[in-house]
Formats: sequence, C-alpha cells, structure tokens
Amino acid sequence: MNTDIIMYHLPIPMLLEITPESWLIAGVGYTVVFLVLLVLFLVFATIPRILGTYSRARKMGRDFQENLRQAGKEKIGKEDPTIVTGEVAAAIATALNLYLNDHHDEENPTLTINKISRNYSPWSSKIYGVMNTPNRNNR
Amino acid sequence: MNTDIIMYHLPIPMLLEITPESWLIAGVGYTVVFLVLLVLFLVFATIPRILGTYSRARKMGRDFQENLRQAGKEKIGKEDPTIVTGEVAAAIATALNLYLNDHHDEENPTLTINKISRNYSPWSSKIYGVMNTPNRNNR
Amino acid sequence: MNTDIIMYHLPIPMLLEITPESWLIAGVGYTVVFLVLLVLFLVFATIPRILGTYSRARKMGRDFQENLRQAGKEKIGKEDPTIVTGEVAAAIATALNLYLNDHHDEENPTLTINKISRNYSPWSSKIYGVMNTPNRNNR
Amino acid sequence: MDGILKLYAYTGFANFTWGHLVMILVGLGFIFLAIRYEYEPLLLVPIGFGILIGNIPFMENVGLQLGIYEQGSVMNYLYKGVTLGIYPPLIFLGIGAMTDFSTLISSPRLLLLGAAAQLGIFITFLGALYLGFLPAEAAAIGIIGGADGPTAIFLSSKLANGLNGTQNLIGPIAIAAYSYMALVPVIQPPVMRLLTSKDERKIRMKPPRAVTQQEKILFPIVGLLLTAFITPSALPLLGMLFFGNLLKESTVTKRLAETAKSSLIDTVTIILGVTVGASTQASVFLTPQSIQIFGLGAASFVVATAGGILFAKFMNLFLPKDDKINPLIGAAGVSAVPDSARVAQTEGLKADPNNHLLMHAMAPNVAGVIGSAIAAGILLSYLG
Amino acid sequence: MDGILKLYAYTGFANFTWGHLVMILVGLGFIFLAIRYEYEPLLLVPIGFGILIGNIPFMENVGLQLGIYEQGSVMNYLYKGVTLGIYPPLIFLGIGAMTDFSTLISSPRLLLLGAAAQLGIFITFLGALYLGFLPAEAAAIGIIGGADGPTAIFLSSKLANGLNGTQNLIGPIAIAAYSYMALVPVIQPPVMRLLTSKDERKIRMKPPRAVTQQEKILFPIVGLLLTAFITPSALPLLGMLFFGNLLKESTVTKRLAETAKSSLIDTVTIILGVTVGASTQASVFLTPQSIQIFGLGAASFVVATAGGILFAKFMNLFLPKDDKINPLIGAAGVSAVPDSARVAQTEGLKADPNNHLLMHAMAPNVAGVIGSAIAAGILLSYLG
Amino acid sequence: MDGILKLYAYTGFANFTWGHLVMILVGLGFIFLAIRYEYEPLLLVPIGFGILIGNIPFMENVGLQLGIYEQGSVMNYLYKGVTLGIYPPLIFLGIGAMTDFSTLISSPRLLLLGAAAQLGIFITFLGALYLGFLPAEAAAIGIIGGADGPTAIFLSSKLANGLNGTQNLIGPIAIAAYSYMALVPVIQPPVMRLLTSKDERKIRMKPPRAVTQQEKILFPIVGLLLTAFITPSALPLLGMLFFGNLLKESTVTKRLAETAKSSLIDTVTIILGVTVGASTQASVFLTPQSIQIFGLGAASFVVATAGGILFAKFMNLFLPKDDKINPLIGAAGVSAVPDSARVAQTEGLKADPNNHLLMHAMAPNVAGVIGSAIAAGILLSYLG
Ligand code: NA
Ligand code: NA
Ligand code: NA
Repeated sequence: MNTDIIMYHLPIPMLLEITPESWLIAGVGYTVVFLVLLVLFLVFATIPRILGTYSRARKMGRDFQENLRQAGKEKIGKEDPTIVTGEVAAAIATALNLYLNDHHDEENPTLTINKISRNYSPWSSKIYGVMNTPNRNNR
Repeated sequence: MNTDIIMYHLPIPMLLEITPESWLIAGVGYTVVFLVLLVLFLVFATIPRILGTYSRARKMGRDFQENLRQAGKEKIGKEDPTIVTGEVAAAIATALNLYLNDHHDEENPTLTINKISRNYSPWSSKIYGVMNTPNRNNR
Repeated sequence: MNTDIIMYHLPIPMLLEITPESWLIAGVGYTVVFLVLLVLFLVFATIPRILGTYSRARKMGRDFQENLRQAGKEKIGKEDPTIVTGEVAAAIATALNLYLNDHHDEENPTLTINKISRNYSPWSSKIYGVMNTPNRNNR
Repeated sequence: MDGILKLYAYTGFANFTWGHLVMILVGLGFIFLAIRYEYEPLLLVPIGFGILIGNIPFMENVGLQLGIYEQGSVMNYLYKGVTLGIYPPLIFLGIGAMTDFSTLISSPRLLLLGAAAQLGIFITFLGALYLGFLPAEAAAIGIIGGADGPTAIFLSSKLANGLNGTQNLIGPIAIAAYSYMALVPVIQPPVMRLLTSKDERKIRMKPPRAVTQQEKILFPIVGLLLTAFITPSALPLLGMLFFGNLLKESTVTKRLAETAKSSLIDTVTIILGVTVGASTQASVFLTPQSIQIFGLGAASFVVATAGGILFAKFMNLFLPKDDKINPLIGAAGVSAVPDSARVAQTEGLKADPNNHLLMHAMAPNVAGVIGSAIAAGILLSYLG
Repeated sequence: MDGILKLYAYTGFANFTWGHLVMILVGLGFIFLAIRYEYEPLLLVPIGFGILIGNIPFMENVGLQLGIYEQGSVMNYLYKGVTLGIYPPLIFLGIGAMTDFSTLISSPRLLLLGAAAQLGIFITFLGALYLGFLPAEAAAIGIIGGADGPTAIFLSSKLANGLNGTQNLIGPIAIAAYSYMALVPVIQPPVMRLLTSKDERKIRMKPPRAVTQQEKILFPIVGLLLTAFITPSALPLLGMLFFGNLLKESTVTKRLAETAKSSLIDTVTIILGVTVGASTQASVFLTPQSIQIFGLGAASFVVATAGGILFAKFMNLFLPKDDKINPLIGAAGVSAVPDSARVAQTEGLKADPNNHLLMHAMAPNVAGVIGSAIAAGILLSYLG
Repeated sequence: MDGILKLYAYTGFANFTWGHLVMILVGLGFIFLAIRYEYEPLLLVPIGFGILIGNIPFMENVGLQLGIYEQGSVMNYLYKGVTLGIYPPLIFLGIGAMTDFSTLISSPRLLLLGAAAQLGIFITFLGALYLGFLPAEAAAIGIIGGADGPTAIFLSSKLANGLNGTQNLIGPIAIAAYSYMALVPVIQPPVMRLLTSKDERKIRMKPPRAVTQQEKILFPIVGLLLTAFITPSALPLLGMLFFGNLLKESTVTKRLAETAKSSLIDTVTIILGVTVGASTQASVFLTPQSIQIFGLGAASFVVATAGGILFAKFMNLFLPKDDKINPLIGAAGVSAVPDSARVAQTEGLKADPNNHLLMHAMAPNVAGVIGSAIAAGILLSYLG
C-alpha cells in the first residue's frame, strides 16, 4: 500500500557515535544466537537416549508377529544408532565419489524431465496447439 | 481491504427461537439439493441412449477406411457400453487387489520423482549452486 | 484499485477522420519494427564471424591437454559451423518424420507423468488421505 | 540490563498463556495422528504445524508483523486467500482434474445418495440456530456436515467472517471439518452397523458398465450447465470442479490437468493448511463457541451418514429384487473422498468377504462433493 | 412460498436472456472445435469453459460475489492478472523457456519476414480508426493482427481497458485473437495460393547451418539489449521472453527453465483462459463493437499473411538464384506459433512432396513473436 | 517529423546515462560468472538478467509503467513479494523441504559452529553504525554476514525499506549478499589457511552415526518450538524452514514436499531473482552507500569465516584427543549452503588427500542457516 519509498537520501555524517545500546544489541544478540543453538544442541544430545530407552521398553512388550510387521518400517531404527555400519559408510563413500568425479551426472536425471517435455518444443508446443495440423482439414 | 475482523464477540443468548423462515431454508434447501442431483440423474440416464442412437446412425454412414482410421480413437466407444467385459472386470479386480494388498506400492511411483530430484539434496542443491566447486578455481 | 470499468459506451460516429498523426503512427511504427529486426539481423549475421575469429585465436594459445578437457563441452563449436553435417541432417529428417507420421507419439511421454501420478486417482487421492484405511484401525 | 529485559519481554516465555500450551498440544496431536495413523496426512500435517506456528507466544501489535491477524505479516498475506475465498475454488480445480466420475456416469441413480447425505448440513444448521448462533453463522457451521474442507472454508469465509455482525468462525469450522473428515473411519462404522441388517450389508450390486470417453467429456459440461442454472451461487466451487474435470477428460489438455492436479493443488494445499492452522491462535480460538462447533460437527457427520444409509434403504423399496443398492454405500454420500468409500468397502467385506463395494461407493462419494457444494450455494443465496 | 420464490429469483432460469444462450453456444463451439479438431486446445478449452461459467445467468449486484465484474468474487480476483497485464509477461517467460531460436540464429535474414508480417497490425489500426474507434482502442484492435494472444491481452489491458474514456475491449480482442489463431489453417492457405505461383512454392531452401551453444546464449542477451534500447516499452513482454530463453540456453539453470515452461506457464494459461472466457458475459460482450472487432481481426490476419509473403517475394528480387526464399514461409511471419509454420510446410508439400519447409518456416514464425511485441511497444509509446 | 522525434525521445538512446552502462556491464558480468564458472547460477542468471532489464534506459513517469519503481508496472507488482517480505519465507519453505538435517542430528555439538559464524553479522552491524548508517539500516547491512540471501532480503525489507526515515537498501544488500555467496570459494580459503595450522587441517573426525526416522521427524518440530519460543521474531523464516522439513521427513506428505522443493521454490526464485536484479536501476543503485555496503559485506564474510574457525579451535581445547573438530569445518558455519561446506572439503583434501570433511561440514553449514535466521529475528526485535 504505502509504496512511496524514500530512496537514498543524503549520506548521514559519519560522526555518529556507536551508542552503548548498539554495543549491547551486538553483544546480547550474538549471545542469544549461541544460547538458542546451545539449547538445541543439548536437546538433540539427549533425544537419542530418550528414544533409545523408549524403543527398548516398547520392544519387549511387543510380540514377535508385530515385530515382523513393522520390520520394514523401523529397520533403520533397530540398528545400533551410535555407530556407522559398513553399508552406510559405503553409501557415504559413494556420495563423495559422485561428488568428486561426476558433476555432470547430476544433470542426467533431468533427461527424464526432458523426455517428458520434449513435445513442448516450438514444433509441437502444446501451448500453441500442436495437434492443429492443417492437413487434417483436407482429409 | 476491510480486514478489521470482529472476533468472537459475547455469546448470544440461547433463547433465540428457530424462526419459520429457518425451517423453510432447511426444507427448501434439502429439497433443492435433491432436485438438482435428480435432474442430473435423469439427464445422464438418458444420454447413453441418445449417444447410442447417434453413434449407430453415424456408423452406418461411414465407409470402411474411415472406420479403420478412427479405430484406435473410439475403441472403447464401439464396445457394447451396457455391460462390463471380461477385461474390464479383470482391471477392476486388479485395482481392488492393489488397493487391498499393497498400499505402499502407491508410493513407489514417486521414486521416479525422487530420482529426478535427487540432485537437490543439500550436497548438490541447485538452488545453492551445486556446480560451484571450489577446486575448479585451482585448475 | 480503480476497477470501476466503463463498459461499451455508445458507438462513436464513424465519421471521425483518420488524422495525419495516425498515418504517421502506422508508417513510423511499421518502419521501426523493420528497423529493430534489421539491426538484429545484422548483428547476428556478424556474430558467427566474430566468434569464429575469437575461437581460432584462443585455440592456438591453448595447450593440448586443455583442449582435451574441453573436448566434450565445445564439441559442437569445433565443427565447421557453416554447413550441416550428415548427422544433423539425419536429425532434422527424423524430426520431420516424427512430425509427419506420428502425432500421437507426442503424447506418449506423458505416460511417464501418468505413471508417476496414478496414485492420485480418487481411489488413492493423497489429497484426501489415501493411507487412511479403515481396516487399519481394527488391527 | 534494560536491553536484556526488553529482549526477554519479546520471548515466547514472557508472553506464554495456558491457552498456548493447549493449542500446541492439539497441533502435536494432529501431526501425530497424521504420521502414526496416516489420517488425512496431506491436511493434518500442514494444519498441525500451522497450529504450532500460530501458537508460539509473541508480543502482539508492536510492529513485529508476526501474527496471522497482524497487518503486514507474511501469514496475514497468505491467509488472505482463505478469508477472500480464493483457495477453495483452486483446490476444487485440482480435485476436478484428479476425479474420475466414471462410476457416477455408469450408475447415475447413485447421485441421489449424494443428495440424501446432505441432510447433516441442514439439521446442523437448525441445531446451531437452536444454540443461539446467528442464521449466517449457523449456515456456515452446518456445512461441516458436508464433509468437504474447501466447501466449509469457502462458505464460512462468505457467511461467518467477522463482518455484518457475525463472528469470525472460519478457523473453528475448518478445523472441525478436517478433524472429522480424518476421523470418518472412527465415526461412521457404528452408525452403519446400527442402521443396517446383516442381510442388507451382504447385498451384492451389479458391476458398473463401461463408460465412453464422450460421456466423460459431456459430464463436466452438462453438469456445469444443469447445476449452475439451478444454483448459480455454487458456481465458484462447481465451475472450477467441472472445469478441472474437463481439462482431465478432454484428452487434448492433459498438461494443464497435470499441473492443476499436482503443483497447483499442492501449493494451495500447503498454504491453505498452514494458514488455517495458524488462524487458531489461542486468544481467538479457545472459546465456548469453538466447543459448540465441535459438538455440532460431530453430530452433523452422524446425521449425514444416517441420511445416506436410510435413503438407500428407501430406494430399495422401489428397486427390483436383483438390482438393489447395498445401503452401506449410502454412507459414502457424505463426501470425505475417498475415506467414506473405503469405510463402506471395509464394512461390506466384514459382512461378506467377497463383496467389494469400493467401486460402487465411489459414485455417491463424488456425488456428495457436488451435493454439498450445491447446499453451500443455496445457503449463500438465502443468507449471503 | 415466499422463500421458494426468492430462491427461484436467484436461479439461472429467472435471470435468463437470449444473450446468455448465444454466448453458451459460442462456448460450446469453442470446446467442440478444441476437442474434435484439436484447434489450439490448450487455449480454446479454458476459454470455452470460461465462456460457459461467465454466462450462467445470475442475479447481479446483490452481494453474491459471483460475476467476474463483481468486486470480491474469485473470478474478479483472478481476472486482475489480466486487467493489470501481469499474466502475459509470465506467459512470455514460459514461451521463452520453450522456444528454440536456432533456425533464426542460423538464418537471421528471415527475421525480416517476421517484421513484414506485422503489416496486419498497422493496417488494422487504420481500419479501426476509420470505423470510429478511438486511437488507443484502434491500436489495441490492430494488435490482433500480431497473431499473438498474450501480446493482444497485454496491449488491450493498457490501451482499451475502460479507463481514460476508452471502452473495455479486452474480452473481444482476446477472443478474436485466439479464435483466428486457432483458425490459421483455414485462413492462410487461400491467401498463400493467391499470392504465389506454383514455381515459387517449389523453391527449395538451403539447409540451415548448425548453431553453437555460445550463439544460443548470446541471442537472448543481445536480443534484449538491441530491441529494448530501441523500444523500451516492449520490455515487459520481450524482457520476459528473452529471460525465459536465457534460462533455457544458459545450460546452468535447467531446473528454472523446466518450471517456467511447465507448471508456471500451465497455471497462468489455465487462469488466463478461464477468466478471459468468463469476461465475455453476454451483457458486456454482445455489442456492435464486438462484431466490428471480429471483422477487423479477420482482415488483419489476411493482411498480415499477405505482408509476409509479398516481402519474401520482394527479397527474392535481390537474392542470388541458388539462395532464394520460398515465399510460403513468409506467411509464417504472423506468429501463431507453430501453426502458421505448419501451414507453410503443408502448402509446400502440396507443390513438391519432397520439399520440407517446416524448419525454415520456424524462423519467421518466432521472429513474428518478437515483431508483434515490438509493434505493441511502439503503439504503447505513442498512445499509452 | 514531430512524431518521429517523439518516438526517439522514448528510446533507450535518448535516455541513456553512463550509470546505465555501468550497471549493464555488471549484469553481463553476473551472467558470465554464472555460466562460465557456474557460481550460484540459479541466482546469478536471474539477478544478472534482471539487472539488464532494470537498466534499459527509458522515459520515467510518463505513464508507460515500465520501471520496477513505477506504480502499475508488471515488475512493480512482482517486486511487491520482495518489499513485503513474502518471497523469503516461501524460499525457506522449499529449502526446508530439500535439506537433510541428518548430520546435524548425529553431531549436534556442531550446531555451535553455526552460531559462532554469526559473528560477522554483529561486527558488521557495528561497522555500519561507525560509517554513519542508522541502527535499522546497520542491522540490515550486518545480515549480509549471515551469507543467506533470503534472510538478507527479509530483514532489509523490514528494516531498510525506505520507511521510518531509513533508506531503501534492499537492492544493494541483496546484491552484495548474493555476490559474496557466489564468491565464497574465493573469499574463504585465504582466511582458513591463515587461521589454521597444517596439523589442524589434517584432523580426522569420527564418522557420524546413523539417524533414525523418528529423530528426523522430531527435529523440525522440536527445532521450531525451541527456537521460536526464544526468538519469536525469527518465526516467518524458521517456521517455514521447519515446516518444509517436516513435509519432507514426515514420510506421509511426500507430494507436498516435492512441490515445495521444485515448482514452488523455482517459481519464487525466478521472480525474486529478476526483480531484485531489476531493482538496481542505476539512478537508485549507484550511490556511495552501495559502495560502503559492498565493502562492509566483504568484511562480514571474512569475520564470519574467522568466527567459525576460531570457535572450532576453542572447542578443541575442551574435547578429548580422539574426538577433536577439524577447524576447517568451522568456516562452513557461515551458511552459503553448500559452497562453504565444499570449500572445507577442498581445503581438507589439500592437507590430507584422504580426509573427506564434506559430510561433517554440512552440519555447521545448515546450522548457519538457522543461526542467521535467529540473528535476524533478534535484530528485528530490537530495531523493528
Ligand atoms: Na458432501
Ligand atoms: Na506476430
Ligand atoms: Na548464516
């Protein structure tokens, strides 16, 4: 609504002191950023232990059949969550390899997209009505 | 524009009678809903007969070649439209089977999507410019 | 904002002469359209020559290894850009053939899309929560 | 020290009320139901997370532009699509583009079940009047019985939007509608078992006939003209629904239908869900009216289910012995696509493990969408 | 009884006029042409269905917020993208992202054919003035001859929008433009045969040279700078066209080009089509002016076709014997991508079954898009 | 003759200034860097082309509605999403839907590096005050050190938008932020080598543990509640970031996450990029302040990098010998995802060709996004 924007008025004299309040904003601000991420760190350092206990308790109370049914779903959750297994390490290595050697492969997946949309070239652009072939009118 | 919304004013005394007009709205309203869908029912009960006649009339007037040309297009229209054929029944059965046994398969198609977009993981997020490899600058 | 649109007021008498200014607008307008596209023509008739010179100069200054590295990238640029090679001609012919004989094939690629989204039919419409199978509640 | 206190005054802790906690728990509950039981996850996850966002306590009206009801906040801009009634027609466009009306075309008599189940709307309208709501508010509450989220949001944005002396009930009505739609597998079965005999639940229905492409193309066109001539006020919803369906069935506009039913509807769903969720800010949501609305909503689903089932039984009185309707599919007339059709299927299988009703239940199911949009149109004509 | 009468008064039957019927038949005709003959279906289906939606009779200005010209209706909000000229540049963005300018880069002299065919615009401008339209209106009508829907909508939303004493002609101009674009395969062939000899139609053209990626990248950049420096007022259209094309050709922004040419353009096409259709509400559309505009539009397509062909023949006077232009491809300069290029191909094949002109005709075809955007910019500078 | 002169007066040539040329060269430079070196091409191509569009000279304020600062122009409408702060949260929604927080969940202590690197923001804030900017302006300039484009645009649209006596610095701040983000591979390595010993650069870190789906689902929910309770004013950004991430991780809303991270974010990126580019119209962009802002921005990236590295070294003082942090990954705390993580990887490989740090560097990298959003929230609380 109010878009009467005041643009680039005259430069303000550079003598303006940095007020104590500004120092405070900077100090408190940086501290609070740390604080928030520290709290997040503490919580996520705790969560695996809580989840671990909970899962184990639940696991005992469940019968074998139930376990089987959920096998697929919770597979990753059942592994020891504190250490990387061989497969995971392999996957990471593969990802790194992919990253390091084969950038252009990252574009390959779009080939699928291109195939899907190849009918939108100007020759056949649906937006302009590709099927509208003149010769059909003469049949 | 006028977004000064009046929120949750005081509860109105519950003594307000349901006026005859309100009964009328409810009665007429429910009736009209029926009426509209009844008309729709009658029309769509009639349409197949109209189309049937029309198709048959047209079918006679068309030569063999024309029939051939349109074969693909109107295949389904040429079958007796009043009864389900074996194939259709099989298709329905398959659909039901799919529905009943294999929910997770419904997610499978998204694998294709995932494959297409796997290059947008944070490792290679295009939005953040994946190709911008620092080592390129050193070559 | 100002959407009080004046619609279709009374027809204006058809006697209004076409003013000299209007003739001028038409004449100058048509000329300028030509002018712009003429300039564009001249520039793009010149660019290949500029690029050609530039490439050749650069090519000499580059060592063999560098050439190899960029081989994939600039392949098309290294071919004589003034004549269509056999492969390109073949590609054009194929495109034409595709155009002339096989319109419906243009729709085929969407099959992929359909496969991807077949789980959005009303039977399994995710927007309506497909996984919400009632029988799960009874397990 | 002063600066630190000032910052503390802005935190969620300083502005906390118990209402915030209640709503945050509700939001977490929605997310839990969506992920654990997969109840309508595409709606409950956005709405649930929206409830969290909307109930982070903050200092209001100090120019921070955070709240959904504060001018200039992002949420407020995105929420305009709800309050101005723009998102629901766009959702209907996408639904039209993904809905196959074949079963309805092949068995048009089942359309009537979709009409019958709208009983919930009108009974709830009367109930809300009895509880003291204004007529316009009562109509908006009644539409919860239509079991259709976009229709509920559309009508409440027109009738109970805080203007003309009405209360702004968009939030509670939308939350109630989506909650009960998610709970259809819990609400409907008892009603269905109560109102049908075991023999009725075993009725087998004739397989539907195949439908030609011509009929599929004609359906949205004829459907628009017929429904809109009788109730033009349903046009914003039904016009878009049938438009989307024509894009799907025309065979020549596939790419438009594809976009309408994927990125377009997804984008609107994301934004609609999160803003409707955020509109439940504790200070405006936790009111006696909201409780009443939730009570009326539960009743409306029960009445709607009963309406569909009983009308199916009524139709059976006139139908030949070998062509009766299984009354379970009457329950699917409430809309709540496709959950209520699934409920019919499941209950049918319990009575006879070889009797698949899903295909048949889809017909009243989609008819219910049309039916409740028409009901919304009528209520809008009278009370708009 | 009173309540029933009130409801009847709201129905389409009570508000019916013959104008509504006429427009509904027009809408059905559009849909029929689109589905049966696949004439520009991506535009005619939305426009046709929009005509139906816009011509359901209803009671206006009683607060129902249904009509596209009523404040607060969904259609009115969506239509703002048309009246404010926002949709056409977004469509151009998508068109840029899907257009391959290679043939134009390899044969830049064919750019001139795209200029020549804009004759239709300026002649029609004069014709509209002669029929008594105001200059601004006449310019908007003239642009129909550009054979480009978004350009026509953009210019008419700026020049003939009901402000500054002009009439609101957006609807008729848009409908005329799209109608004749769909009818290009019917309109152009007679003109082409009239103005060319059989020998001319048999002229074979040299195969185009291959184009490097560098040239493709330079084209949108250089194209923007050159065209916009001379006619800055074409910037909203050409800026977006070349921007989309750079996204396509840069090789590093594929995913943006992909979105621009699929979900973005599709969404805008759906909404633009249905609102332009709905804007033809009988009460504002069925006027003598609309008839005049349709007449002028037909003439403009004929003149534009003739302009392109005759200029090709004129160029041949100066070209070496073995490097002449087949004048049929001059007709493709009108834009109407890619239909008019297809017409050139078909007519060429009739004269010589081995002479494929499609590739060559694409050059003037896309040049025509640029040409008519420039023409729109010039008219806007003079009359805006 | 008069008419021709009038037309000439409208051309870019007649309105040309050297400022236009400078900015056009800058725009061409952006496009060149993006295509030739693939520096952040998804942003630099739209911004670069936007600079070209915004710096075509034209006659302002004569009703042509061309310029981004002219009411009624398309660019002006699209730019509103920038000035009203709507696009950045939508971008964050998409980023959330494409970000995998696994490494952060498995090594939460690395969150602190994402906090440490925000030092650049607050030092730059003080620096800008010293140079004479108003506090609100200084805060907006400081956020460049957050190395996050959407956050920079969001905060400057709230604090340095030309209202309340401030200057409109959105353009220069956005351009500076994106420029330096693109130049991260050039700016960071010298700082990293200066502040670390060869032995430190060789530190090998323990492989991260696997993360359960439960943890991934909990992360956005817990993350929202914790961060937003402490700094509610970061809600528009963090709310959407975590919302997008829940859509990704919930497992039941894949199609919504898919749309959020493809067509939705792409569309917003296209429009945001081109309008931010066009907002650099020479007449408002080429000012001494812009130069100062570019200087401050460069400094802020250096300080931020140093902050992350030094804090990693500080943490190592307290960590057991076999579980130290390689200080190189501290530099990734600036955000600039994923470029600064890549820089850490590359520098690590130079010290030890078998020490892959990428995986570890992603944790502070995404933590930096959260960190700078929180910093923006705090600055908004104080100065908004
Ligand atoms: Na319903
Ligand atoms: Na044209
Ligand atoms: Na950051």
